[in-house]
Amino acid sequence: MKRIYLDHNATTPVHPEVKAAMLPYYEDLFGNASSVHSYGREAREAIDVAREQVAELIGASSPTEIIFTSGGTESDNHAIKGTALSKADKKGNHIIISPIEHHAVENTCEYLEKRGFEVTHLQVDKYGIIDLQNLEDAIKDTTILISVMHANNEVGTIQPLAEVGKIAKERGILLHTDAVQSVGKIPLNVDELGVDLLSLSAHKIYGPKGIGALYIRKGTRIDSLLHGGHHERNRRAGTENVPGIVGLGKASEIAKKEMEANREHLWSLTEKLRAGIQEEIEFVRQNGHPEQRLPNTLNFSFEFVEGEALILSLDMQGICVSTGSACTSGSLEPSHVLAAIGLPPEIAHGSVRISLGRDNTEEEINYVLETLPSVVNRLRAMSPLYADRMKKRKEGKL
Amino acid sequence: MKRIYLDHNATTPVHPEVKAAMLPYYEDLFGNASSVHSYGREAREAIDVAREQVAELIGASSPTEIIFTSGGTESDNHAIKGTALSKADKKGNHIIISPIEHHAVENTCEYLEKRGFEVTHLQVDKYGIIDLQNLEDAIKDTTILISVMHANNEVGTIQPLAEVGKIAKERGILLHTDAVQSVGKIPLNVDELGVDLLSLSAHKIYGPKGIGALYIRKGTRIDSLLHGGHHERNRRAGTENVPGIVGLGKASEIAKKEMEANREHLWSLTEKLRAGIQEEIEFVRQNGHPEQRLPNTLNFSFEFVEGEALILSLDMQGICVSTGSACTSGSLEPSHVLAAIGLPPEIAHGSVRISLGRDNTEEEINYVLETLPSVVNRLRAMSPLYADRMKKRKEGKL
Amino acid sequence: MKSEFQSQYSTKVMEHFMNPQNVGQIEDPSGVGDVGNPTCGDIMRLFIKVEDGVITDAKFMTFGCGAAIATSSMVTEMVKGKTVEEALEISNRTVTEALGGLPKVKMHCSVLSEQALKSAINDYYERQDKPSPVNIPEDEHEQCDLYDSDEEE
Amino acid sequence: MKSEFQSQYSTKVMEHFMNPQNVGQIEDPSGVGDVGNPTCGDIMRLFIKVEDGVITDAKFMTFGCGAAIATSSMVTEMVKGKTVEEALEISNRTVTEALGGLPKVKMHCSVLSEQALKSAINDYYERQDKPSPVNIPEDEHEQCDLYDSDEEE
Ligand SMILES: Cc1ncc(COP(=O)(O)O)c(C=O)c1O
Ligand SMILES: Cc1ncc(COP(=O)(O)O)c(C=O)c1O
Ligand code: FES
Ligand code: FES
Repeated sequence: MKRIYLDHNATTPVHPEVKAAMLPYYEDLFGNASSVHSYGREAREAIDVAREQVAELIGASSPTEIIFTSGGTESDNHAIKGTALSKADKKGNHIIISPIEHHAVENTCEYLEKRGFEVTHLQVDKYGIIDLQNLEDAIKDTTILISVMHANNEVGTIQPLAEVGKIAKERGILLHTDAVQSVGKIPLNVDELGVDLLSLSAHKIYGPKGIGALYIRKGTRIDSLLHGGHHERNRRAGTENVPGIVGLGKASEIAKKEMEANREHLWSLTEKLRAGIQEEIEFVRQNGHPEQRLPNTLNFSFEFVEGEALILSLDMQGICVSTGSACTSGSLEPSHVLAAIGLPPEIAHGSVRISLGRDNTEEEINYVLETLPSVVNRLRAMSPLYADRMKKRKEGKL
Repeated sequence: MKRIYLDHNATTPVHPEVKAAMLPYYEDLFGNASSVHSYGREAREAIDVAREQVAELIGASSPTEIIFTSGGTESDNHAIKGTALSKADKKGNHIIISPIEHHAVENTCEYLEKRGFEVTHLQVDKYGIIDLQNLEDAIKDTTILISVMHANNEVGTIQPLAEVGKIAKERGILLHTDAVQSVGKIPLNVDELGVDLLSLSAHKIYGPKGIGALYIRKGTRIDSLLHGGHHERNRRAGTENVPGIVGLGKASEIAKKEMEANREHLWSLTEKLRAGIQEEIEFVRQNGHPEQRLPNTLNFSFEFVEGEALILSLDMQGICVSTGSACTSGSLEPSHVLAAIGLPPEIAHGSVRISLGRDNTEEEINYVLETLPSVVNRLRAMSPLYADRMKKRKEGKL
Repeated sequence: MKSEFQSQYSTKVMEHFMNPQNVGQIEDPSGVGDVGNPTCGDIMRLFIKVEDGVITDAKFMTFGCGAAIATSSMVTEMVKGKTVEEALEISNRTVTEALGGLPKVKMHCSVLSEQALKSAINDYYERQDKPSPVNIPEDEHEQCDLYDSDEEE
Repeated sequence: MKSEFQSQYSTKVMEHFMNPQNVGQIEDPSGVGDVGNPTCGDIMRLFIKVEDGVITDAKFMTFGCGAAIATSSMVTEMVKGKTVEEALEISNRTVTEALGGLPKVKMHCSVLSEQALKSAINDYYERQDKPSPVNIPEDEHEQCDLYDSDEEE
């Protein structure tokens, strides 16, 4: 059976050109970039090129502002703990985050909370957008960091980050953004956004897993997370993952070049899908902002059915989607993002994220539109909640 | 020019079979292991297999004792900070390490020292071996962790770790070992060594860079270093680097299978090289233990010359070696390992590490023995220290 | 060893999930069990028909995950033809075994099926005004979030 | 931008390292400069021959890294044919420029070559009992370990 992959916010396949760029660094050019001899120099040069490619993609003014990490999670941990630990005892211990952050931000803050830091969660509206007044009100003298994600991984909503940047700058507070889902998908410039720290991850943009980057604005001093050798100008120890770094560089270059074309393609496919779903299926809600959203991301709640049952059923039909974020699918918690935008838990449990990628076609969307209604109907036919609802409808109670 | 790579302690090329095992996970089997759908299940299964392969190599009793990290540095940081932060305020704040630890251990401890922990550095003899009585004496009521590396990266000396394990167990103190250089090269069993935590890294054993593992003995509770999603049973967040993990698994399997053959091959080549160097070149000292050493590692001080000049000159002749550890080669500090074994700095500055690998041949060793003396002589001919020494000799003062 | 890291369903579970047996309602049931909580993402409603102390029919409706649907299907299959007393021997363990195992994080779904069955039998006794011998097992966990508490941090 | 992360030598540096000019001693020198510290891994000994106020020959012996050897070679080339006064214009910057640049972490090796030259000229003045116009530059860093202090933690 042909499979249709619609889970690109979880991860993406490595772009063939990215893979081709990486391969030489496993065998022929396998040197340790810290080595003085020729193998080392070859590796060092490859890293230099990649660093410029990443800097280009996000508009950093110098490649020295980019450090390579093992992924988005490490970048988030590094930015937040690095700031917290370097500022603690000096300026203060208060951190402000949005309530829809990825667990890499949220759980890091929770950990810090246990160790004496104070964390304020902002509010969001029904689309998942933070309120700037609420942010201003939350700021204290002891606030050392604001962390607001650029685009949400579950519902795709894009934050008014440039406005947050202005407030942070005015108040002299560091601003971190988890841009793992927006980098490479929508135009983004660290200066326009006014961020001091920005996390990104290669495997969301057709690069390899296990490699990411943290942008650290020149002059921003934060503690290291990994201590050891003098790698990355003493900011991140560990033998550089050369093939990974080369892959992230190449993926960044391609993302920049193809961004406009991909955006249009993805927007038109998702709009078609959204319209089709809302036409074909009853009791469905779209989650996230209808316009201020990532071009590839849709999120729906199908009432009276449970999400895992729905995605398993779709998987049997060759359609790969996910419930909320992939990281929580092993757990039974309803998504904290859907809770934050006000979805009642029983409806949140029936939510599905559909995230498209560059290779998806209109044909595939047509297949989804043909398949999805019958899959939902099959599950509703065994749902006691649906039965009750239909009974009420028949009794004229609704 | 053919290049002869003799810097395998810095990094190794990826084994062709390892690369072949990894490749499918970039494009066809690219799923996120947390995903519920079929792509996710394929990735999950691959990780399960790799975890067993790593567990096998180090004799762990269950694969659940293995977590995957981004490399040796992260494993070291995780083990040490994880223990320190989970035990602090409860049991104590005292850590004991050897003075020849890799920077990933040493600098992590230095960082903790700045944050209120107490760190004791043991002594070592001229071969780099710790003294067990010195260890016993260093233990206090507040000691929470002993960290002693299994084999040293610069000089190759192997520690009497099983004895350390006995002492640690008796005193109820956790024992961590950085086994990055010994895993896969010499037989090793976590139960025989009595370690609770063990760090390893794939790129030292013909696996890819950017992936490693931490062994955590069942029942050992330490804090996480990377917070976020529920990966690795909540012990290490971040989307799993599936190709990297598969590569580490395969490299572990091969290392186990080929260990005996490689050991013999490497021991005989290094013995030939050692004998040749000591015969051909005056004023040379071997560093590290002559027998209790890694089968692939030699370290020599060539008096009156500076190490970087020597390795650059060798590089021009196609011979790739390093000064001390690759991580400090960018810096100008003399090696802390050579200082700890009592080498005077001017002699430490003339030290070279030669670390062989499975593909090196006797022919290559012959070429090194032909080339090295003239390279050393050329540099000595311009060395004022050598000139002074020769003058004294001529004057009959020595 | 392997299964500890496995979060996957057995073939048997997938069979029952894709082709669940006994979906629906019994018009004139002898007992109905209704357990679970929509807030936690699971509700199981189990109907039994008892004739001469023998369960002659069983049906279910379930809002829940794949494991919830598969265990519902399996438990209804298992009870049919059994006496009420025999049916009381069915536990979440026997259901799970019959399905070829469940991932650790999904064990509570099998508890749900035991609860649903026992509460249907309980209802059967109550409707007859007989004292019920049934002990409905408590889900060991009070909150919906079961995964975290089981695992390491 | 690129060079900030580069720890590599230019072609010119490698040329002078592999084929250093003016290696050796001058038997009857007009001045000798001896700088550096073996503990830090570098010693530079520079000999000059001065005739009628003009440096007619220069030689060096160096224990040190690639950059130390290359700058020694370059500085001896640069001084030959210059008057002593002209030679005093030579600085670590001009030596580095003539070599096509040096990695940041190696800048201090070029300081060493300036120090060696100036201390040889100083010695030349002293041997003649003339007041020396020479200001020997201090290496800005007191310890051997220069890399760390320059960089971020
Ligand atoms: C918004 C967001 N932040 C952080 C991460 C974590 O990135 P990584 O998987 O590279 O650790 C992800 C994806 O998992 C994400 O979607
Ligand atoms: C003994 C030792 N520990 C730790 C490390 C760090 O491992 P990695 O390079 O994978 O971070 C190395 C190698 O660099 C090493 O030799
Ligand atoms: S019904 Fe709760 S997760 Fe299965
Ligand atoms: S001579 Fe000191 S590093 Fe160059």
